[in-house]
Amino acid sequence: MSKKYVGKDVLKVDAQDKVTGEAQYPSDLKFEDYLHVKIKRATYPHAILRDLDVSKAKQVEGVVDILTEKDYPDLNKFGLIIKDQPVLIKVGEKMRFMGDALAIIIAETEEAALKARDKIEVEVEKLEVMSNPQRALEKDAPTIHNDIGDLCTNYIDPDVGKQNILMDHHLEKGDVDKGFEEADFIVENEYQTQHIDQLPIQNEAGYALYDESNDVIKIWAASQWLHDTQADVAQAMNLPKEKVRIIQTAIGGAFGKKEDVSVHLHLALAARHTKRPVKLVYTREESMISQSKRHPLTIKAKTGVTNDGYLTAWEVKVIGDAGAYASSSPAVVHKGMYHCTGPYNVQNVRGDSYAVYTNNTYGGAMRGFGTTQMAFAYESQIDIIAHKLDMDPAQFRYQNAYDIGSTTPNGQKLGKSVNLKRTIESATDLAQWEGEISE
Amino acid sequence: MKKQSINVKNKLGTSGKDSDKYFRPESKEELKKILEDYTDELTVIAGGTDLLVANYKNLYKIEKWLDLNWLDSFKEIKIFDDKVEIGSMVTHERLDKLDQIKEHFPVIQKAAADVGSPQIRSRGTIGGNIVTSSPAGDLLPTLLVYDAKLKIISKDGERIVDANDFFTGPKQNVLGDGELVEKIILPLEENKSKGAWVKVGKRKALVISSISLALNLVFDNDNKIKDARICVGSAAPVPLRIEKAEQSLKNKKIKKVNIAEIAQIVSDEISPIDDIRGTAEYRRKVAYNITKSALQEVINQ
Amino acid sequence: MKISLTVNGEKRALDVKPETRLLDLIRDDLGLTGTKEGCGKGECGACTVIMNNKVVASCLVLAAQADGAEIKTIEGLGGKDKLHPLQQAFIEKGAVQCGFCIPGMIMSSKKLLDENINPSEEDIKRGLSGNICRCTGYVKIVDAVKEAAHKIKSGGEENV
Amino acid sequence: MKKQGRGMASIMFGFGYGEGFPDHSIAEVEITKDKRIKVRTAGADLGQGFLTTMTQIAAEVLKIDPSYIEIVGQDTHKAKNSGSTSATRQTFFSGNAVREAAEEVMGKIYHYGSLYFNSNHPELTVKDGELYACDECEKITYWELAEIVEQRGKELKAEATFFPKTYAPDRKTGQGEKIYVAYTFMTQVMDIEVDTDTGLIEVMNVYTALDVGRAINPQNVHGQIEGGTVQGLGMAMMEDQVIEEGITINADMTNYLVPSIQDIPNFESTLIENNDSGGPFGSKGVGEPTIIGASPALSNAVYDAIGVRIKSLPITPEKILNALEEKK
Repeated sequence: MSKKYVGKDVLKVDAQDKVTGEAQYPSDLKFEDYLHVKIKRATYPHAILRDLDVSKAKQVEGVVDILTEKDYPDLNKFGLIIKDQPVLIKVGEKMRFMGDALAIIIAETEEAALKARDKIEVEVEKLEVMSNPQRALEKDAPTIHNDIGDLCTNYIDPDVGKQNILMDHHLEKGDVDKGFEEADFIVENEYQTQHIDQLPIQNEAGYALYDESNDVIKIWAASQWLHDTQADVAQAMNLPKEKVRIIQTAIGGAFGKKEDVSVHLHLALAARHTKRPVKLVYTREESMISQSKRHPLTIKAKTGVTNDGYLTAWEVKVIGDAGAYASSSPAVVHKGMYHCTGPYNVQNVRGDSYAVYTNNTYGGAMRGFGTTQMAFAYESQIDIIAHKLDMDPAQFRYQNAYDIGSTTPNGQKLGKSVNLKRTIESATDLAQWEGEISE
Repeated sequence: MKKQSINVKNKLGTSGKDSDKYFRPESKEELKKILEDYTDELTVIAGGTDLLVANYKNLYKIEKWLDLNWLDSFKEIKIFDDKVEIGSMVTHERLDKLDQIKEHFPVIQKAAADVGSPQIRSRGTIGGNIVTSSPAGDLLPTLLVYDAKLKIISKDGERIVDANDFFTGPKQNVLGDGELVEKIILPLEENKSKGAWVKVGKRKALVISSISLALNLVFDNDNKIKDARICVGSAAPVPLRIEKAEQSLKNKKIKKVNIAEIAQIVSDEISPIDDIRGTAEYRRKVAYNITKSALQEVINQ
Repeated sequence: MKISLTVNGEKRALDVKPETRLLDLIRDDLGLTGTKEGCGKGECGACTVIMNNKVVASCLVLAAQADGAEIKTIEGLGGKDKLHPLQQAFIEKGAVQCGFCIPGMIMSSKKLLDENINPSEEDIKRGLSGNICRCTGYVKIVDAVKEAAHKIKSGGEENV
Repeated sequence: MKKQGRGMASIMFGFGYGEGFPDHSIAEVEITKDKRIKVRTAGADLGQGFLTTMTQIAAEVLKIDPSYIEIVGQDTHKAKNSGSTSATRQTFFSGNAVREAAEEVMGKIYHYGSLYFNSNHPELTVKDGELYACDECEKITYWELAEIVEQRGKELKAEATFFPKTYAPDRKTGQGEKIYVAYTFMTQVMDIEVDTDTGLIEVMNVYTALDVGRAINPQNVHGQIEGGTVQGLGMAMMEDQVIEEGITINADMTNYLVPSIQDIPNFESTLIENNDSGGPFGSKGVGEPTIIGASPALSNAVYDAIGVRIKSLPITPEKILNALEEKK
């Protein structure tokens, strides 16, 4: 049935504002008499904060105030899934990555805020920096979070230490051992992916304003999920949700990066503290260091195949570098694992996945959420196998491809909308692929 | 209809006349006066495409600015019988687009076209590229293969320095306090010359080179190589002339040159480091390969 | 210190600090926030404006250096009432996603078409090589510039 | 030397939060006297076209030109939770919520319209924001009807929640009945050229077939394919935030490289539209899937071109040259 507006190239409703420069992104807003906010961040990736002296910094002309944990000792930690990230690091406690906030500088001018930031004195007791999750998994590795409850299940690999495992998930479908026995050959490889920045062209930025008349903090800043950011900010500040109001601006790209709280909390504190409008704009460097990354995943994949080109078993072990805080890690790493076979029929699947704390910038959401990394592994495996079989890679994919009735590694039976085979047919047609494809 | 570009000396402008932190001399005399008064305190800005990057969020710390953009004499390109003088404030865009540069110094033109982006080429200057003295500065190897000399001025006078002697280390050079590069002097060869430029970077635009190579061969009337200059960028603390390779090219007919041998010399002579743009090992391999392709390009010209 | 310049056809006299960037002058002093800052280091092109008929990264130009200059920003190109053919083409071709790079992208395109109203695909790519877009994969941006060139040539629309 | 190669990748992506997480979206649609149709949603438009998609869905259901639709409520205090713009979920989740709310409003238009015309629903026709009792006879606009409804102390307004159920997988086995609401599939073929002197890769052509269920806005879907793929090529070839001992050594756009306009391939794409998902008008989400195929397709093309298999990303020129040397 033909539709009038659906299926049509209706022009983007917000495009005109964007091509004329009228669209207001967070840093484009203008408030009278606003204050500039800058954040003093960690000076070492893993260290105990021994002393934090802001007295000289406060003397800088134009500085309104500098807030530290001492001023707000009752703040709760924040985070998308697990609340493990401190709003401000307390003296005597640890900084866990270079993005940790130590102090909020509030000043009349940006220059004053920058000058003051340079004058904050920090003393630390350095700890071993764990930049590699393999090291963090060793049994003698220091623990990055002492106060996080044990989120692991009981199915941990006996060879690894447990102290830095943020979360583990597993897959067990069919009889994997039998599947490998039935295979004519097995292909086993290890794949590694990297830290990636989502790199939206607009860096994190925002304004906040405290409305004394109704005790509401208003925040204008981009968020991929207004109500979740609101809830996270409110719980961190021990406020009812209604007291935190977040107003969306135009968003200059996100790709997962604007799921986590960024400027919001520090702005909220500064606005309520000063009762004046406050503005915080991250630099590109600050954005890259302090906000989430695509997780590097280490993926060991083992695939059993018959000589006529069918998959009998698939096993993966996935280690994800979660960095210093959980963010979306508990979901990202295992979502990657859940997609470990790609869109191909495999009756027997086993998987183990671990999200591991390190002192790197934390991993979070980015387009594909773990499955992007996993696809590099499974589609490499598939290609390697097709070459070993001396079979057309398109045909090999096609004959193993999901269809209605296939079951995923999670045992989800696909009842409808499984059009993979048509995509193989169409893409190879477009490319004028050599070789015929058949069932 | 296109608008005519506005002369930078438009009388509308008044800046620098009322500040003791920012100076913009409009003549060499004014410049000299400023240099006499403030030698050690000045931060010199040309195109700004390096300075403003290096001082991002720290610009307020700069005590006194000396802006060369109003010195029209620094923007001149003068062609003599035996040389071309390029003012240090000539932008990459002009080097890219000027026919005279393309005709006499095609390697410079190609390198200028490869600098950054239109936005960088429109502001960044040849003098700025030289004074920043990055081993990755795109123009530097090309200046060295044309045997460029630099005219350096200061309140005390002037001196001429061989471009090959100018660079002393990464972002280091022979300039003293209060010294400026006024112009670049490029000798004009009577003989026929052929050149090549290779820039290797991890993407096609807006990229700092992983390694670059400039080549210029001058031929005598017998079509023998009279003079050879090879210079590699991003492969040593300074843009590096490979004199051993140059010597072994000299007095040969190009077709007789053992390309692989020259390439091996280049690869051996450089002293690259590992950094974000490439490993030392990679640079040595690529130096070998691009030397071969550059020589081949010249042979095919 | 005092400077004066022409922005989008209007003469402006301002008091700036030596270290004020042209970008800050445009955004903060003149309130023309269509020009964006994406990196502050000339690597993204979001702050591109036309200065004396050249494209510049306004984050790498001092306000003082723009003394006496003629500046054109996205606001000077066209507005709701009358869109510039480039603006129209960017909308029609679906070249706008998050939009943060678009003002800079359009200013570079404008300069490109000023110089060459028959750009090849390679010319377009070279002309826009200083502008990073993270959303669109650039394909529709190239289409939009082609379309704008076509509009200007065939429709008698002005590229001013 | 330049060597050509061709690679392929097929991918799938289970969208929505899934896994039993309470994933839902609330939307409200209201016809107002001032000739506007307000769609209230807190969903974020990151550039992909969420606001446009919601506009098209509301316009389609309410049979009115999209220019009358206004998306409002981008504010925690003005709209209820629409869930995140992530997990490739907004077209499916908020799209369904907007569709349902619009259908509710359409129900009210028929209800109050039938009272007004003193007729029954089957006799009514709706077209372009007007309600007819029969051809060529009396009609009433939505706005007039809104006024009449208001006089009755009611509103032409409805809220709907789309809240499909998924189930949490067992943590030990990962097994569960329905983990994700639906899956999107895509196949890409990629042609590349490897320069064996420098190890640099140029991507020449990308052929894509994307299973979209139904494209609400084909141009925007193509925009996702192109944007996602180029972002994926960045991951495949150049992007790498290098963190050494906890310190990022390339925290800027000078040394963290993403593709420029000069690095992009030619695209040819087909949308597979079976209209068979549970999304509005049979659509499904495409935002994330479009990035997933690029790195394996490129890696497979590299193997095809030069016979070396790179198992770590990004596939840098160094890795290419090293692998070529090892192969010798």
